[in-house]
This record gives sequence, C-alpha cells and structure tokens, in this order.
Amino acid sequence: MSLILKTLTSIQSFSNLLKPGIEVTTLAKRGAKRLNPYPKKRHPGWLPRPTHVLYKDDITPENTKFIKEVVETRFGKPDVGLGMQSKSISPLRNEPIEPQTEWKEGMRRTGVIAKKIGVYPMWLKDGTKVLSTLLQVIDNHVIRYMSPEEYAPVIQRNNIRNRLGCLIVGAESMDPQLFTKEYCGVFNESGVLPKRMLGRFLISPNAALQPGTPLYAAHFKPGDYVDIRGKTIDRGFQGVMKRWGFKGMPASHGVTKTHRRGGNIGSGGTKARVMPGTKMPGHMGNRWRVFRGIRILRINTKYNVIWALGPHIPGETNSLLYMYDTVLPTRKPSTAPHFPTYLPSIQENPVEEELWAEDVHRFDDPCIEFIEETK
Amino acid sequence: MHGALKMSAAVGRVLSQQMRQSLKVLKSLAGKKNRCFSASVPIPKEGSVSNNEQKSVNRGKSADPLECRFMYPEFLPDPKPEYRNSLREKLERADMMARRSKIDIPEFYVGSILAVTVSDPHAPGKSNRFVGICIKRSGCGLRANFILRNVVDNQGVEVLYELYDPTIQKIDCLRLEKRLDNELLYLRDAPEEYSTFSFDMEPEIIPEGTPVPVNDLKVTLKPQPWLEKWERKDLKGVRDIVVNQKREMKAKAALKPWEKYDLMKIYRETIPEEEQKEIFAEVYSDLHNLEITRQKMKRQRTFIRPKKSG
Amino acid sequence: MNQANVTHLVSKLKFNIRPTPRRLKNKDGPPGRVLKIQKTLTALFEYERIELFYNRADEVRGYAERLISEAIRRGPEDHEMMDLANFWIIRKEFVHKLFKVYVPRYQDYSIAYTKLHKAPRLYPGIYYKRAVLELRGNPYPSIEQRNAHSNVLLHNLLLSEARKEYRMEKYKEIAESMNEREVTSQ
Amino acid sequence: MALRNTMMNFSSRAIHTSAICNQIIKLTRLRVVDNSDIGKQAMVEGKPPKCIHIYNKIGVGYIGDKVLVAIKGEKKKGILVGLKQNQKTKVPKFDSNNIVLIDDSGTPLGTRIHVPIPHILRTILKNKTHAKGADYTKLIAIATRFV
Repeated sequence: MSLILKTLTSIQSFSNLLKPGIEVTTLAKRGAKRLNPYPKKRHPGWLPRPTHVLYKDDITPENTKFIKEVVETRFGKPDVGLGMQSKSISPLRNEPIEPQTEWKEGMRRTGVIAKKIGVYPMWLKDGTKVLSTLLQVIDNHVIRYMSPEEYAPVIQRNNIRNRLGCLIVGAESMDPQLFTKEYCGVFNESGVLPKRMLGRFLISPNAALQPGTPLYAAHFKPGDYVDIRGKTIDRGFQGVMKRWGFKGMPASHGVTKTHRRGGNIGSGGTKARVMPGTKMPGHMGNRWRVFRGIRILRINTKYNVIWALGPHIPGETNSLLYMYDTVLPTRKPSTAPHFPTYLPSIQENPVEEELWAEDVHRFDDPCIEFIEETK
Repeated sequence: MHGALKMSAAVGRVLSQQMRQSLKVLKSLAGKKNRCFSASVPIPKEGSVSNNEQKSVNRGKSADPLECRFMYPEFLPDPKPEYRNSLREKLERADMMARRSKIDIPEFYVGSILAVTVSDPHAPGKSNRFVGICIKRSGCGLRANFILRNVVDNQGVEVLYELYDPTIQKIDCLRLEKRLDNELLYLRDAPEEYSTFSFDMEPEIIPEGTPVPVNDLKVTLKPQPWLEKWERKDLKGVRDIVVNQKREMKAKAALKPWEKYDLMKIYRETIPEEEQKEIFAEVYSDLHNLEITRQKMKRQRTFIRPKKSG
Repeated sequence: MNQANVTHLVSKLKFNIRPTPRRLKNKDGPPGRVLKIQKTLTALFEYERIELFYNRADEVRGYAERLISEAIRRGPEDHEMMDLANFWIIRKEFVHKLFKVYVPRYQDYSIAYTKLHKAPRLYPGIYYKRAVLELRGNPYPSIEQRNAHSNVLLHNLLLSEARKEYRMEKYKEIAESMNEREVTSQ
Repeated sequence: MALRNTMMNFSSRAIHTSAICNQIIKLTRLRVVDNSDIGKQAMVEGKPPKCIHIYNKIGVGYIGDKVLVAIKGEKKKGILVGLKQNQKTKVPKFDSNNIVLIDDSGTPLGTRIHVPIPHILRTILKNKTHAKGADYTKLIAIATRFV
C-alpha cells in the first residue's frame, strides 16, 4: 500500500515538473460567491489617514490670513469652481517627459478621476434622442508612480509576477488645513495641493508620467469607449421588490400581510438550509460598481467636461468616479490614443474647444432633414 | 374679413397712433369671426381683457431681465438640490442658445395656438405640420416640452413636442394669448369646440409693446366620467363644476389650506431671485438680440404680403 | 417637480437648507406639523432665543428666515404679507414686533437672520439632539464665548513669529531687488 | 343646487366613474373607425367591440398591433390605429382607442377611415407585412387624413 502511495506522489511531483514555469497556488476568492459582496474596507498601507478631528483652534484672525497667504503664494489662487485647472506650477514639478515609445495595441495608459455633474439629452444625426451624462475631469494631477517591481498590492493576483506599474492620480484640490500632516506629505513629491480623492490606475511602464503632470479631458477622444467605476447611490435597507425587482404578491384575493414580501426562499428535505446568494432584503447601493464600454459623445476642453452616452452611470450627481480605457476586447481603440496622455506642451496643434463624435448632432447645426428615397 | 385683417396689420405700422387704436377694434372684431368656437360660447369683451392686461408682462423686450422667467421658464434649472450643478447648468444654457440661434422659437404660453413643422421620416413629404392649442408646458433645460391639442375630424388629437428637438423645422405662434390656468388639461373633458382649430389659420399679429392678452374664457365640462378629479384642482377657467355630495365631501377632506402659506415648500420649488438674476444676465443680451431679429423678420413679412395678393 | 415655479419670487436664504422637509411626527399629521411650527415661531419672535430639540429648531429656522425676508420684501401694506404673518404668528403683538422691530433690524443684513447652536444633551433624559435657536442682534450676551487670551496660545505665538519672519524676508527681497535696479540703472 | 346634487347622486349610480384604463388589454372596449357595416352597426347600437386577444407576446396592445375583437357576436380581427395612452414624442395620442377591422389577409372590411391616422403607422405596418403573409399596407390606402 505504502509503495503505491509513494509511486503516486512521485508521479505527482514529476507532473509538477512538467508544468510550465510558475507554481500556482489557488487562494479562495473572497466575496466571489456573493452576488452583492460587501465593500472592502481596506485602507492602503502606504496611505496615511487623510482627515483628523476638527476642533476649535482659536487662531487669531491675523494668523488665519497669514496661513492663507502662504498657501496661495506656494500653490496659486484656489480654483474658480468651474473646473478650470489650477494654473499654478509647482516648484517641484519637473518638465513633462517626452513619450518614449509609440503606442502599440495592448498597452495600458492611465485613467482619470471625474465628477458626475448631471444628465441631459443630446440628439444624433438620425434624429434619435439619447441621454448623456456629463463628467467633469476635475483638477487631476499625477501624484506618484510605482514601477512593477515596487508595486505590491495588498491582495496579489495568484503568484504571477506583476508586469504593470501603478500610477496614483489625485482629484479636486483642497485646503491643506483640512487634512493631517502625514496625508499632506503624500503630495510633497508632486508639489500640488492635497487632493480630495486619490485613484490607482494600473499602467504599462511605458505610459508612466512625471508626478505633478496635469490630466485633462482631452486624454480621451470622442467615439472612444471607457469603463467607469463609481459608488452607487445609497438606498439603505430595502425589500426584495426594490432591491432585486421581485414581483411581490397580489393586493387582494385573500392575501394578508405579504404584499411586498419575497415568498419562499428554499425547500427542506436534504438541503434544509438557505442557499448562499439567495436574494433577500438588505442594504442596497453604496457599492463600487464598474460600468463597462460607455461611448464618449462629446468633449469640452475648456471646462474639461466629457459627455458619456447613457444616464445610468453609477453614483449621485456631484460624486467622483474613476474613468479609464475599456477592457472590453471588441471596443478597444484601433487607432492610437493620446499616449501616455494629452500633453498640451508636446502637442503640435492645440485641440479645439468642442470635440464631437461623428454621429452626434451639434446644437449649432441646422435642423435635421430626412431625404425622400427615390425608387 | 381675412383680407381686412391682413391689410390692417400691414398698414398699421405706418399709421398714426390714433388710427392704430381704431384698427385694433377692427382687428378684434375680425378675430372674433375667425374663432372656431360655437356661437353659444361667450367671447371675452374688450374691457375684460384690458383689466387682465395690467397683470401680464409686456411683450417683446422688458426692462427687467427677471421678467424673462415667464417667457423663458425653461432657462431656470430644476430646483431639486440633488440635481444641481452650476457648470452643468451653464453648459446646458449655452447649448440651448446655440439651438435658438438656428431656429426661431417664438414667445408662447399655455393657451397660445402654435403650428409646429417637424421633419418626419414616416410622412410622404418627409415633413409634417400640426396646429393646436398648447395645453401644457413642462421640463427644464434641454428637456423642455409642450403638448399641443386639436380636434381633427371630430377626433381629439394631442402631440408632445420637445422644444429643443433638432428635427423641429419651424414653430409659429398663430395666436399669442394666455388663459386663466397654468395647465389646460381639462380641455380633454370639455366639448370639442373649445379645442378645435383650423389647420390653415392665419397668424394674428399683436402690435409691439402691448402686453400679452389674457383670454378669460370659461369652459363647461362634459358630464362625468372625467379623466381627473377636476373639482379638487381649483380651476379658474372652468364654469361651475357640479359633482355629487360624496365627491364634494371627499374634495373638501382633501383640501390643504395651509399649503399656500408653507414658506419653505414654496422656497424649495423656486429658484431664488439672486440666482435667477445671474442666469438671465448671462443669456439676456443674446435672447434680446434674437427677439429683435425676429421682430424685424416679422415686419418684413407683413410688408411683403399685400404685394403678393395685389 | 422638474420645472421651477415662476409665480413666486423669493430671496435666497443665507444658510444651507435640507433638501426635504421634516415631518415633525404628531398625531394630527400635516396640520399638526404646521401648528408645531406656528407655536415655536411665535415663541422665537417673543423671546428671541429658545432652547429646544434640534430637529424642530432646524425646521423652524427656515420658516423664521423666510417670514422675515418676505416682510422685508413686501412691507406691512401688502395684504398677502399680512395674511402670511397672521397665519404663522399666533399672537397679534408679535406681528407688530415683526414689522416694527425685526424688519428695521435686518434690513441691511448680508448674513442669516438667525443662528442655530448645538446644545448638550440632558442626562439622564430623552436621547434627542438639542439646540439653541436665536435671532441675531438680540439683547442677550453671546452664547459663543471667545477666548480672550487666544493670542498667547502656543500655536498662535509661533504663527505670529513665523509671520514676522516671513514679512522681514519679503521686505529684504524687495530691498535687494530695488538695489539691483539702482545698480543696473547707474 | 341641492336638487341638482340629488339628481347627480341618483344618476351617478348607474354609470361607472372610475378612470378608464389606458392600456389595451383583454376586455378593453374599442372604437371602430372605418365604415364597415358590422363596425358601424356596433357603434350605432352602443355595443362597441371588446378586445379578446392581442397578437403579441406581452398581452398589451400598442399602436399598429393586431387584435382579435368580439363584435356583435362575431370574432373579427382589427389593427390598433390610435391609442389613448401617452405616446413617444411627435407621435399623436388620441381621445379614444381606435381600430380598423380587417380580414385574415389584411384587407380592411370597410372602404374609408373617418378619423386621422398617425404617420408612424405607415412604417410600422410596412415592417409587419411579410411577402407571403397578410398585407397590412392596404389599410393606409383607405385612410383619409394623417396627422
């Protein structure tokens, strides 16, 4: 018996040798079985806590004025609020790097952080009405770049060696007094004001950018497809009808007290338990969701606004979202995008103020007319 | 009578103020004949109209940009704070002005009679014209829309149009007037003659600078059943609504007399004066220029016409 | 809602309001809510500073501000305004106070007419948040006590020293640049 | 007024006062708008046809859909040519639910339609017509007016 076992193990080890390269140990995927997994509350190890408890400092008015003056001389005047990029040039910022390589298919470039500012209709050239969501690329700067060797995420995908670097992008400049000293230290390298929101984008090392580089809406082109990741609207504890779209039960015909309930959740017998993933009442919304393959209809380069097709981008109005090139294989761009990003200093011709996709009707175009078919 | 109306409109510009007055009377007489109401319907007298005029806004340009809110209510954003964003509102207004520079969207109110020409891929000539009374105006920004109602071949027809839809080729205001209510949805339950308008109606011209006339016509509803509980709506344009005792009691129970005093409810429904000033200061000059060009065009049109007929 | 109401024209309130009204739970429903607000509003106009539960204070604050701003806009001659004041203020004498005292007081205000302070919760007691609602410019001593010796606090001392240093450096820079200019011009 | 109220009370007992369902489902009363004999008679007698089946998979009739109606004890097919329910923009909405009676091959029973027909019906009926099946476009030919 033991002999058989020994031979078996030797065969196994032999077959292991035949396997190509890397040893794969499978880790249980957390939350994979859940339909609606809880949001991960893991704080990145390298990122200090941003906010502290605000208490009354009793700072004299002269000193408050002095602090404001110092911040302004160092970072420039605060934004007007209409999404203009702050014109301040940080003393630490280096010259933007020239693109070292041409774009090739399969290369990944950075994304941007955008603010959802509303929804309104647009018309296509064939007369159909579509709803578009307005996304404002709000004061985006590159904060830090981590090379593939340096970048070690908390959850590693199996044991495959990481080939992608990580670029940290920040959005919406804030008053440094609102943050902790440690958090403000994160922005020393890039020399920009502390940002309200930071985002992590995995990029190919060729697409790396110098810290302090601003990102604009012209990073994308109209007609491109993007993925948008945002936190959905928090709807609180909801029943099955609202949360999962159940039908409910009749209003009358002898039904009592079970008009909006889910009904049966499983049978007894051999498996007398509730099956995992059963749709039941619970907390709805406030989850990170990715919406893939959204088309860009129009871009305004003055106010850095992107019009994306569809009204159903996750999140409330005035919430921040991540936008990056789509991962859907059929919707990837065939022509070169702005690589590694749109840099006005490098670009020969500055882009126009309004960029439109081909099939979108511009508001200052003449009325749409249909031509009669001639047989 | 049509000829007289045309002539009076054409010559009216050049004539003296006195002559104008007399012509106005003549025109109002002509207008009465044109109306499609049956003889039993009382037509508002000249005096009653002028009483109401004092409240209404002066036509064309007004000294105060704030008065624009009656003429262009769609420029005010949705007051719901969850949906508001100053940049989006600004961009939306810019798009609205871009569209307005391409198509002449006239001043109109609920109760005005409009003719809308749209490019329609289904129609044989690829364009379609509909005439009707505006019974509702809603939506803000680029979503602004209005409903036209007419009775064609004894069949009530209603069409919903979007104001900024690029397939709309032309919007004509055939008769500019206001009614007593903000919504005329009760015309669905009124006799047909109140919403019957001829498709080849001539546009009526109101002299510049006069306020928009308010038509204080009161309709009588058809007997029940109705589409809505009209007795609860506090309608000014409907003559004595009579319902049975039970419905009367229920209507009384559903009354909310405190709502007109609810200051915060009103505040949450409106855009404050300061914000309105900002909004209209941005678009006022453009709107004003468009208004002037439209009036010029109108004048040219009216001068050309007699030559054609002659 | 979708379209703004154009029949009314209102002044902007100088503080952030809640997007939705509170129901102010009571057995009479919406009329009961109105009665609650009427009572509190009258008390506020009488005493100028009241202590109550936070929810009710925050709700009444909007009504008080709106009533004063309407009174400033329309004046006592307006019938609708008088009707409005009589509806919200239960006791007649405070209608007079509104037009004779508050309207002149708040005529030129560019800030909110009222102030809402969070107050400590009573212990032991009901677990509701409490607040103090007051009309600005009232005769009572201020609730917020300023630290009279704030300039001798350590961080303020350090900051003022840094400020002086910063100013000195600036002056030096200016002086140097002036000197350079003189040198170049000579 | 009191007398009128009592009269109203008395009369309102006989008629139903609930809002009319705007959707076309089974047992919805429809209005025949062509001049076919059976349709005219039914409308004159005050016995409008009842919808007893809708030839689509939802069971709710929309503009241009074929329905089966019970009219004067007979089963006839009809096309919905105008609806009461709210329509998309630029598509007219009518004050009554109108049908035109047709036979199995799509030929209308009448020779004239005496109410306006929406333009969009041209496209809808064209798309529904198959080379070998029923030809619905004949209906367009007998219409007198379009909106």
